[in-house]
Amino acid sequence: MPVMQYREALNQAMREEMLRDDRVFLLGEEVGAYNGAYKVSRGLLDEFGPHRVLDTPIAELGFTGLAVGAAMAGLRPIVEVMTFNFSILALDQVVNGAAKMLYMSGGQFGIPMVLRGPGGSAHQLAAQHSQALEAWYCHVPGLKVVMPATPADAKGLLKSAIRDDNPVVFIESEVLYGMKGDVPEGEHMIPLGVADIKRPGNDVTVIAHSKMVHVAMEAAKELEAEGIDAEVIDPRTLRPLDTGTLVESLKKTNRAVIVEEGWPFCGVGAQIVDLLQAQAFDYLDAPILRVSGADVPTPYSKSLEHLAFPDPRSVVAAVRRVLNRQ
Amino acid sequence: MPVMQYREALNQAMREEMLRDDRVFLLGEEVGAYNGAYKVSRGLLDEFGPHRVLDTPIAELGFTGLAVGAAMAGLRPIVEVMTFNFSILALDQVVNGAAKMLYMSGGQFGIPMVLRGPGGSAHQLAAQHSQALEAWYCHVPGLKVVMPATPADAKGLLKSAIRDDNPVVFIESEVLYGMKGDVPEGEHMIPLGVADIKRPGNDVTVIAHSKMVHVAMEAAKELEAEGIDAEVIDPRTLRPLDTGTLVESLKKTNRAVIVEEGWPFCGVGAQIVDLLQAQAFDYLDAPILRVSGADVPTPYSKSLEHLAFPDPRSVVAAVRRVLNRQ
Amino acid sequence: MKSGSTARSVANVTETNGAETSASSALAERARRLDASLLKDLLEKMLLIRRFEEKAAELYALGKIGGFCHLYIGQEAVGVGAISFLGPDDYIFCSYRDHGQALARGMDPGALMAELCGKTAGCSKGKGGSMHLFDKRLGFYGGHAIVGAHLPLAAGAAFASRYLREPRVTLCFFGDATVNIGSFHESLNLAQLWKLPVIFICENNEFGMGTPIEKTASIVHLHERACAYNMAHAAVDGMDVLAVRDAVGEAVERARKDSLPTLIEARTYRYMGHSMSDPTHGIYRTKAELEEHRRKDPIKRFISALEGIGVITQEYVEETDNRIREIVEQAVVFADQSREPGPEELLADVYLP
Amino acid sequence: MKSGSTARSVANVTETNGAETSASSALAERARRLDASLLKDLLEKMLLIRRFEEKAAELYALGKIGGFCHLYIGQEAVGVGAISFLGPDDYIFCSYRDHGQALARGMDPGALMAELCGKTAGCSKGKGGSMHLFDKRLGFYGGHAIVGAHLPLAAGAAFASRYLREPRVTLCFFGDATVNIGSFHESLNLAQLWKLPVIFICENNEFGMGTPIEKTASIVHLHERACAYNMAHAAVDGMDVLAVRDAVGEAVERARKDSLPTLIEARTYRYMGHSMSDPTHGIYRTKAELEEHRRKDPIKRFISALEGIGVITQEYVEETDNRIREIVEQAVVFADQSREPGPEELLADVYLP
Ligand SMILES: Cc1ncc(C[n+]2csc(CCOP(=O)(O)OP(=O)(O)O)c2C)c(N)n1
Ligand SMILES: Cc1ncc(C[n+]2csc(CCOP(=O)(O)OP(=O)(O)O)c2C)c(N)n1
Ligand SMILES: [Mg+2]
Ligand SMILES: [Mg+2]
Repeated sequence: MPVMQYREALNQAMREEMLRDDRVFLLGEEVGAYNGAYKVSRGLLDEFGPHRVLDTPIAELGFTGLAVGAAMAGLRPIVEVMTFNFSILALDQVVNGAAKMLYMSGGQFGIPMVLRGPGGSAHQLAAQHSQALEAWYCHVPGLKVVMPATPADAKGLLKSAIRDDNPVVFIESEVLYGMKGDVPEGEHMIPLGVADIKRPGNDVTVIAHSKMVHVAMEAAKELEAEGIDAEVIDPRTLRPLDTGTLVESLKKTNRAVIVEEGWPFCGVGAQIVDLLQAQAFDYLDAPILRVSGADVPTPYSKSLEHLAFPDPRSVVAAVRRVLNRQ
Repeated sequence: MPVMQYREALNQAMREEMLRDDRVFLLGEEVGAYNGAYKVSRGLLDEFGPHRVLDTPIAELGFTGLAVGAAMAGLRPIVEVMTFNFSILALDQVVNGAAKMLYMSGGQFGIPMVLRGPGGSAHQLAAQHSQALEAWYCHVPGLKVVMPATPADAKGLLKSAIRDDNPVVFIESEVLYGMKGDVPEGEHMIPLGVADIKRPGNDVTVIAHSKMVHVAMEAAKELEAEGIDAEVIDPRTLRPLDTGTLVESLKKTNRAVIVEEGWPFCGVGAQIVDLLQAQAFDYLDAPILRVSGADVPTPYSKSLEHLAFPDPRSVVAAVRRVLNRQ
Repeated sequence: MKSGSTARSVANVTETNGAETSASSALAERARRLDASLLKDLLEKMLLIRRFEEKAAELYALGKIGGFCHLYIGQEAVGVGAISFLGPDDYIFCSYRDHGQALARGMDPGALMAELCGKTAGCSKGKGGSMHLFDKRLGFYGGHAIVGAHLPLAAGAAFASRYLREPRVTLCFFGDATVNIGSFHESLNLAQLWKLPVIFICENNEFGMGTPIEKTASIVHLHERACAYNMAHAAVDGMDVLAVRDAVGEAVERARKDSLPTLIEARTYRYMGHSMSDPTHGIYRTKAELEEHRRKDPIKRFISALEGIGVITQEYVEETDNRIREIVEQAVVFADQSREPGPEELLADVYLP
Repeated sequence: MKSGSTARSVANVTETNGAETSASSALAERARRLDASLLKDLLEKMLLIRRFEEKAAELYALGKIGGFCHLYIGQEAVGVGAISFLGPDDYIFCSYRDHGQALARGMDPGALMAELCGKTAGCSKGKGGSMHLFDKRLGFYGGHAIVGAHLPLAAGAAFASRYLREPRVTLCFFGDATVNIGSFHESLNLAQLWKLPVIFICENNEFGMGTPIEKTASIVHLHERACAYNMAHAAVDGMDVLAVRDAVGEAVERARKDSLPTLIEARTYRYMGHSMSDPTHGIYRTKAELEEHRRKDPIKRFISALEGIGVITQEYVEETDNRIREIVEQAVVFADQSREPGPEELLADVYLP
């Protein structure tokens, strides 16, 4: 199987889907001539031309709305936001437009659109450029929310997202763009809404998405050394969430830790806690613990930034607590 | 004690604070000559003049940002959004601006600003004008989030919000504007971050905010007839949340139901579930249940709209379930 | 601050279009050049809107229609004149004030009334309501209730036409107060930059809710905002259905031939309150002011022009009006008899399979 | 679509300002009318920015500075010329490309360097970093990293001055690509409507990241967007520190006397990549193009003008440059010696008590 970077896997997914269906097009800041701020769209302008790969003005609300309108009229846009920080400006079009159009038109207008780009923290980008906003998108009926953690998932999920007839918010990770992994060639499709058990285990269920999957995996390795066998599950799609797989794991391990990069209050982890305790209350041997980003705007200074996001140590500590092994 | 409408209580709070401190001013669409779309600002233009009560263009992002800048330069703006639906357009200024300014300036620029207006559903306003977005605001460190359910709370909390040196998101309820109640005169201040037990009880803790408090109270009345003694708690401030009061109640009743109008996924109730199970796990006799808005864009049709939001019946049903009395 | 200023943009309408009489004779002049059947069709459409809206106001008072309901009475000439120039494949986007354009486009009055009453036979299955009318087959693309939000959507539909090399044109209607919001700016810039076949029609009815436009826009002639985008623009008397038709006609040609956008400001007036929950007059305009505008009624004016040049008679008008009133009555009957959506509809249409 | 077009707005700079030599003699002409001490101060400020930025680039390469770091090299004349006209009570708002304006305003280079290195002695306690410089005492109001977001903030500070009847003026710096975003529109409309004493300075360095402005703006002369707001506007050679000073001076007078805003477009050029993570040239501009612009260097040009009229000598320049290099070295030492923020800082400054 070919080995490639996460960004290349995304690029391949877009390229294959653009070849397959000429209603698919890409627009966003710097996606064309500059090959993308993070080079995810490299080569697409050359291959598909300015008709299908469009450099936009800095006007997130406008070009996202334009994509929604284009979707109403039969196209299948991929909107790249340079980072999800800027998607806040486009939120009205995503939430009041894309997510609701089908419902408020009584089923007439589906919006087959993908809104994609990097989310979460990167290196010392500070308060306005380092935040994980997936909980906001997950809150909204009508949207799907996908966050791949590996190159193979990136490709398989993005292809499914592009073919999905609903608006999909596809949040990548800037820090993972350079990550390498095996990626199946051609029609590699991963259905939306299916979690992946990244490491089977029996003692505790650790649930993490996007780059936190790798933090959880490292923690699992450390825990293994202590004789603790953690099951690491990546939901991959946050909405719709594969609750079944999570509940099943909890029924086996009876203990869970949820890891996310975002802020704690009303975060994705809170929702997972709610679902787990509602659906597997009798199986719980301890309260479910969460490890999340600190409840602060992201600081610039490296020494503070390290403290602001989960790391393997904090996950290990939470697992020990949930197992009463402090 | 004078009896007045919720909207009058809000009006009185603004008027008193504007008299007390001439750095306080009000801006928003139709707040001046038209006395406010919901007449909350009635008379303020006449009393304080166009210098302090400003009708804005329809430009939520711009005038909210203008308020943030004015706050940086020493003023204490009250921004009225005609409804919180339109606050989505201003979100970047609230989240990336108001909420983070203090932190990213290393403590130099606090933003003493109130963003207020009606949130939640009203009557048949459909998908784009009927939604409860408090979970989004609650997610964000640097913001406070307040949602009063009665005229007295409206006045006391708004006065505190205006005096608070931090940005406060103050979400009113369109449906409650006409509600009447006793409101203490003059310096009636309710501190932010303090919950109110609206009805003491022993059998189950029902947590609800804004207009859902009244739904919960009606449910409690029905439950009383069945011999079930519900404690109804209104957090009033969602961020910072008075977790202590909630946990204490749960330790007494051992069962809880959380009611909110917003969408379920990553809602406020999810966060409360998380806190309660983490802090009072051993006291829980049953999973915590949530009653929330349906996971759909709000339908226009009255018959569907009724199904889309919690009512006393659905709360009663949840309480019965949590008490195993189906 | 400008809040003290009381000059109204109505002054400009008069300036631009001359006195009422000359406006009427201009209308007659234009009418002479057109087919009688077209002229009658325009009149019927305007009358249909007027009668439909009057009836909607009644049903609102009866509680059969709920939520926000924004009537189009007074502005009929804009929607009817503009849409009359479209072909069957063209697209239309509107704000929440969308009944008029829907009827002008040929939406079935029964389906519209059923929608207002929240019934399954409504054009949006009762889920959208007054502010969210949709009819895909007619190219009627909504019905959008966030001010300014449909301008990018319209640009997007126009983009799709260009992309697919289809000769469609997109009309986008919005109010005067919408020119101050960010998406107006972003949309016009994109439309000109990417040469999109879209026509932005600003219906300047002088107010955004209770606020006169000069209190919120730093420029008086709204169409001149096109200067910032190097875009073609025009102002037109929005009480003259044929003037609107001509102005939009030119823009449609430009869009169809050169794939270029246009900004048109149609100067019109709303006779009712902003929505059914608002007073028709009071703080923001006097009754006298309202009455004065009512005298410039686009329908009355059109009727007298057509009578003047002998295209129609008074009898014809009465007959037609009666026929239209009957159509509206039938629409109410249809709505009344249509089914309420059942609970299974609540969760339907959130996602496509 | 315009994506094929290759005409660059640089053409306009040349057009507007004539050939290089005449630009230089205009600069000398302006210089003759000013105090030697002021001229020397302007030169020092520009040199300080240049040397500071060169050093910042080094520290970035060493990993002492992290995150996004946008240098100002090439644009010094804009910040220095504009800010030189301000009084001590005036306000300044910037984008993320804010080092130059901070130094021009008199921020301590040590505090700035410490901020870039994430230390507690930084102007924002190490919490803001390069994109979020703040210094309240200097009226330096940040350092904002969302494109366009600080335009409303600047309007707001100007609003506060007006409200409090303080004679302050607010300068707001932003890039050429910022004229396409909604908040540009909303801010300019509000500023003109409410007569706010704010000056919007568009630093047209021809590119937003790797995209030439004519690919994203539907109009070529960006300052002309003021037409949509009835706002005063001007274009100025942003490589001529005194031309900038004069243009901003006029606008400051207008703001102070009449409480009116102005939009100024300063035509300039960025020599480095968009940020330290981007290449200086490549896809979007050739090396030759870059070199050509470097020859119009605002500092070199100013030096030769001042030498030409006898205000300074070559020796003076060397001495000054050495002194400034030493200041920058000291700033590095200061930053190096400053403390890393401790864990107690993580949760501090989220809320005021
Ligand atoms: C973004 C946003 N802000 C506020 C509102 C509330 N609102 C609805 S209509 C309206 C006035 C719009 O006036 P105009 O654009 O002139 O259109 P008209 O109603 O006159 O047709 C306002 C403020 C809204 N729907 N969306
Ligand atoms: C709303 C938003 N969108 C995108 C970005 C990413 N971004 C940062 S700077 C920039 C280009 C800005 O160009 P310009 O306004 O010309 O300023 P310059 O960098 O040339 O000074 C972009 C796209 C951002 N920070 N904010
Ligand atoms: Mg209007
Ligand atoms: Mg630039």
